[in-house]
Amino acid sequence: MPTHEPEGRGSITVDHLPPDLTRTLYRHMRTARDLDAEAIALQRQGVFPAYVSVRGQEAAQVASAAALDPERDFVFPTYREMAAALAYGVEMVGYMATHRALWHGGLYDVMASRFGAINAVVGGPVPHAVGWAVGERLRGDDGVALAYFGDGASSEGDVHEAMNFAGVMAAPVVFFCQNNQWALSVPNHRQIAGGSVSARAEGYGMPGVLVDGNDAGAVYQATAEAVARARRGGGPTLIEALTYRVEPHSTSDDPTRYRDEADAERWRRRDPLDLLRAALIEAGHADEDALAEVDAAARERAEAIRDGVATAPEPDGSELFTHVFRETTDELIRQRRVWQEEVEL
Amino acid sequence: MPTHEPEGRGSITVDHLPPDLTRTLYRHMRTARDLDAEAIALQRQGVFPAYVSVRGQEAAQVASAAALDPERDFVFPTYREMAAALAYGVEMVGYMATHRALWHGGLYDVMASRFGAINAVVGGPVPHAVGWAVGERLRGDDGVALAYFGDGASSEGDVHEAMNFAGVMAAPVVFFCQNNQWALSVPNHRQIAGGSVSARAEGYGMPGVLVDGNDAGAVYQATAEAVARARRGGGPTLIEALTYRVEPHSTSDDPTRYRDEADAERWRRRDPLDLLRAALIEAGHADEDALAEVDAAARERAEAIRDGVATAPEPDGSELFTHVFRETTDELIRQRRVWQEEVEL
Amino acid sequence: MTELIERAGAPAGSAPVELSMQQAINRALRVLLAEDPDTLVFGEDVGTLGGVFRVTDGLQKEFGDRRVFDTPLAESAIMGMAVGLAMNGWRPVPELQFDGFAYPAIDQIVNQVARMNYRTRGAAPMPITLRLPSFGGIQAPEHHGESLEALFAHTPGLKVAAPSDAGDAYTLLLQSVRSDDPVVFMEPKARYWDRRPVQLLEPTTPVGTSRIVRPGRHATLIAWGAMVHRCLQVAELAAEDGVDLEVLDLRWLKPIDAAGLAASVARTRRAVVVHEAPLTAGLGAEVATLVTENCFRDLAAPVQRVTGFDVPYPAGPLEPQYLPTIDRVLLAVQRTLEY
Amino acid sequence: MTELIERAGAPAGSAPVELSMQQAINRALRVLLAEDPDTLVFGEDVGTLGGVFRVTDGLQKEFGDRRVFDTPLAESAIMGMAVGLAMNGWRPVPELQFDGFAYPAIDQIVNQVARMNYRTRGAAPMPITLRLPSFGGIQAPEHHGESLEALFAHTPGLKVAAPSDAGDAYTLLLQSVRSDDPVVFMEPKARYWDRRPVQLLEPTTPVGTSRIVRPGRHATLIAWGAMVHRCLQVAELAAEDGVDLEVLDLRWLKPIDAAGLAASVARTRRAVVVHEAPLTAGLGAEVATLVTENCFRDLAAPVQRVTGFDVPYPAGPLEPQYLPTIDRVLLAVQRTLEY
Ligand SMILES: Cc1ncc(C[n+]2csc(CCOP(=O)(O)OP(=O)(O)O)c2C)c(N)n1
Ligand SMILES: Cc1ncc(C[n+]2csc(CCOP(=O)(O)OP(=O)(O)O)c2C)c(N)n1
Ligand SMILES: [Mg+2]
Ligand SMILES: [Mg+2]
Repeated sequence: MPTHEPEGRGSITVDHLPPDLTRTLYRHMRTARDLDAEAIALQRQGVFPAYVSVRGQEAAQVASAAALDPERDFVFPTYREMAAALAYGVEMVGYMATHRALWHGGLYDVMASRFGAINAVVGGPVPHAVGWAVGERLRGDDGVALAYFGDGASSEGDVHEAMNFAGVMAAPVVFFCQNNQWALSVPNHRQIAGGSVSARAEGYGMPGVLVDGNDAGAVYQATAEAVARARRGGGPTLIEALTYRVEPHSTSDDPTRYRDEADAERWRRRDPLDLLRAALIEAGHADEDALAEVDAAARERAEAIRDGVATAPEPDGSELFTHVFRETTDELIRQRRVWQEEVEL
Repeated sequence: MPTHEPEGRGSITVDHLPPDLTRTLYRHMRTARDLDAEAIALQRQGVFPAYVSVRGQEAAQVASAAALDPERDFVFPTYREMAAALAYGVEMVGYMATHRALWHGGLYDVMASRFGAINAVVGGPVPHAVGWAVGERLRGDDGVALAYFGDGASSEGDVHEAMNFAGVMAAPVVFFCQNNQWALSVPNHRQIAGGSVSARAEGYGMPGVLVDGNDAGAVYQATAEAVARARRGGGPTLIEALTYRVEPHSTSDDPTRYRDEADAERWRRRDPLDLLRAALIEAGHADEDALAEVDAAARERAEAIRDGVATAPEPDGSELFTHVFRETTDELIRQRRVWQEEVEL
Repeated sequence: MTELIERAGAPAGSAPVELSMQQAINRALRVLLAEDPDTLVFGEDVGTLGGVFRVTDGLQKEFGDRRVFDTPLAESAIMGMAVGLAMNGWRPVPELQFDGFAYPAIDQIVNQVARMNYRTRGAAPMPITLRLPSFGGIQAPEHHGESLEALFAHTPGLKVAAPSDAGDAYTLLLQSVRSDDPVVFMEPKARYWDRRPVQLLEPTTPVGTSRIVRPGRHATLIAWGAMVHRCLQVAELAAEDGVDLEVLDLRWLKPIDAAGLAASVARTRRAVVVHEAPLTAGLGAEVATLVTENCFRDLAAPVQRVTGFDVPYPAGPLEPQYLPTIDRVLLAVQRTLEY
Repeated sequence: MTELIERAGAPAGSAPVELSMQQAINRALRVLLAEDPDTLVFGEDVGTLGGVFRVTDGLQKEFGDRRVFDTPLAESAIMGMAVGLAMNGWRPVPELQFDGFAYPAIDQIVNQVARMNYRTRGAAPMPITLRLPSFGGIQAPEHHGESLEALFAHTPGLKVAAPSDAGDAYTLLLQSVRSDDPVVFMEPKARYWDRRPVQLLEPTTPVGTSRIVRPGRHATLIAWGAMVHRCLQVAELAAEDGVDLEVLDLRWLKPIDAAGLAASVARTRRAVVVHEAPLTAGLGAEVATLVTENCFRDLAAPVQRVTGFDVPYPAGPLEPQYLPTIDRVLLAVQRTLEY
């Protein structure tokens, strides 16, 4: 049974990766971090009704998304994959719009982004990834689906069913569990029988990988291997990236009710961005000046996204009726009239 | 990955078990075999609308049920546990009534029998066993719940959720999978990723045991160990009893559409009853004469049950309304009057 | 939008063939698999076995196990997989083996299938047709005789069809699968083996069109699935007593043909809605309410409901007493005529 | 069986206390846990955290983690566990965190919880009360604003309660948990934080009793959950124009108080039913049909329905346009008065 102590507590290395890649990882992680802070601020200002932070999980998200090919792969996210979306190239004003409650699934184009709609059903989108992957193989194409889910989600029946389907059908899918050690208020030991999500993989006949989720280089490596295996017909992989939810579950949550903040503090000190920054310098992939420039650009981009989402127009009420069906119905047309009638009062 | 070839192809041994126990196992298995044949005949005569045979699975069922204590344990069956019911002491006319479609759950007293209602939802009753077991521990009692389910059922989300709950809560439950290698028309290799149900256990931090399901002595031993562990607070166990569905899925099924009957024939020759009979004689637990007497008594009992179920009265139509609630409603009373009105036409 | 049965489809070129409903659905699936290489048929036991009702018989042989395949036994994953396949450009036609086993998949159906087009503002349509052997009347085990139409009809984003005979099953299935919206296609098990000469017609009327299967003057019987046949039996009996009943086959349970209902009841001034599902919050309440909303001044009596009772679907001998009997429908007709 | 609000419970001995609905429910749970050692409270985050709405706040501390505990994140297993606990003599009060996450548990609820008493012919009763934070109005994420009452009310073997204010939530929860039948207890999230002086009363009226929360003469507004408050607002506005509206709080959505509905509408001759769920096959259809069946000759106009639209529950700014607004209800009142 793998331990849940963060491994390699001291430092990480990116020596095994090309410098342009590691700089890209850093840039995305930095931007995500800044955007996350902006989002929390927007929530405090009342612009967002609520927000779910990705702080501390940037390495797990950015490095896994970066191991995919946005031209041919497809990502199935939950509600906490802002950093992955950013790294994958999703249009971020549209992404953040969901947190302003402008539209539940987000306002980016899901099909053009090859990044599924934000999904609030814990475990629900995981079988979608399997279906997409099966469809890819049926057509003879070589795209890979990646499903993000949490440690809590691993308890849901849908996740089991999806893994079993993927195993039986040898579907090219990567099950990527971000184990941030908390499912809202419930810690791993009251959530995961056996203590490890990745240990489940063997029972489905697929490789299971436990990786330090705060080590961007390790996450990238593990994901790239899983993606390559899936692409060449080797079937699914289950990756568990061990990290920590250093922030509350959401801005509505009060973690002091259920956890010792010293624990969170310990993990805050093992910040994935700090680790990567040090590794970049250590590996000679970048120097302080270059990183300062990246930091400035990241800040600028985060602010631009923030401004974009804060000022995005609200959808018109008529959109209530527009997307229910491809081919609308008389009844909906009638109901739209009822709505209109009231608007015109 | 455990192989799915029947192990110990030649013979089995019961040397490790007391003679009165092994004779009891034989008696129940013999009775179940005869009753099964009677049931198939009743279906052919049109008395039963349909029937699901347990033939070939008598060792798996009888020996596992016999390892329980019907005074303090509780069994959660599916729709194919006739032999287990018989071994556990369920009132068998009431049990078989379900196959005459007299009442869906059976007509035996579920609570007095400590044997749950016949349940047609594949996977559905497995979490009930966990709930019962958790309740037992909460009260400080030492009963054990045993959930039967099939290889097909292992794919259902409920089974995963139940195992995870049991692991996290260290519930005294035995998950007993009868892997008869077919889920209706679907064979193991298109059902079970990784090839083995018991291999899933490790991922939940519980012992997983693969046992020859046609070896009554081995099944008894494995179940008794799991029950003892659960009883002393050691938590859940997953047992996979490898056997074979030698009959069609049900009397409505035509297996020639999907499997090679030579395969079934091979397993028919490895009949659990024949194996046990030989082992009893080999171990000196019984001789041919004694077994002939048991056979005759079994036949008699099977026929008595058959006659009982064939002549059992149909429930009165008013029972439609009797058991919906503990405290009925005005609306149901009114509907009962509507029903009565028509009866009296 | 209501139409007479003769006009239920066109062109009526082909000669009638003798088919059961189960065979007619099989024919429709063949047409659909042949005409669109993106159409996929999958579910529990639909491949090698050809389905427990043989509805998919021979399809795997004809179209291969890429297009027609068995899945493991997990309803939620079947529907979840359909979502992913749709997002990858396929046109999934999953089967869930029996009505009562749709419940484990309800989360995927309601929270995912029905909403994905909405959630993605039209970017990810769900051209999924869920084939669901439905309703009772075959003295089957528990959970094999359920009527889930009220739940599906109440779910925004789903369309729901329920054919009543072989010919219409063929036509409605073509229409459902070709639709880019998700459709729950409820096949009345009790009619699967009903053989009769049928014309295999292309759909010509819009989704949501009901049909009058028997014109009449004194009251309208409204039904779907197997209950249409029951209503036709009732109408024949009533005719012997000089009571001339119209029978309206709803066909589409969402969207409901409110105009067709209103047109019929405006003429007959009396209506009885008949369904197998329990009474309370059944689709009969919606039908009755629509009729009342649209024909309030015309109605000579409240719309009568003849339905299953508010009890779990019972076993064998109680089944005929649970389902709307001819007598119960006749009593309701009498009540509405004498009101 | 309808009663005036003042008589909603007894004895009225205790003085009113200022409480939010969320606190009143918490009080009821305390009473229930204290009075019956077999009562168990469990679900996602109900233990240490005290629930995302703090409804179970402090219960684990007071009653220990044997009686009040967190489960892993799996709704189906939560309800399945409740079944097994009930079979072992416990009285489970599980929570599912939000309405939309009841769907993964629907199979256990419909196929197991609702049927076990029937299946076992009364041997294994299911004294389970499922607490379900329900309905919309709080601008929450997707799946956090759903109204599942039509589904539950349609399911034989379930009873369904939906309180509209803090005091009644207290009384109804006592009644639900003490019942030996399974009850789905739908808590209107939008009213959780509404604080007012409430009397904590023991239940005195039978399960299935509605109440008139505002007597009136010109039409009856029928609602449950948060829509009762909305109807009271409407009634106040209408009163300014001299229109005197009665507001009936259904309270029990199964069994429905048909007699109470009939008594009110027989007097007012006009009815408007208001709910958050989508229109088609919503519980409003059942209410309208019951009223029409019982008051056909008295009704001056068809029962009006003001409901959510047949669209998936929308995000933030669209939510107030989806939910029945005061204006929409007023328009319906006008329609029924002018019919
Ligand atoms: C099916 C379902 N049940 C419950 C919830 C409510 N809920 C939202 S997030 C959450 C915890 C999820 O934990 P985890 O999967 O570890 O993801 P994390 O929030 O840590 O990223 C819960 C219970 C939900 N969204 N979906
Ligand atoms: C939830 C659910 N889905 C589908 C079915 C239909 N069905 C009945 S038995 C069966 C196969 C079950 O296979 P397995 O679990 O291996 O049990 P076995 O019949 O072999 O004993 C299926 C698909 C069902 N009863 N329940
Ligand atoms: Mg987590
Ligand atoms: Mg099997």
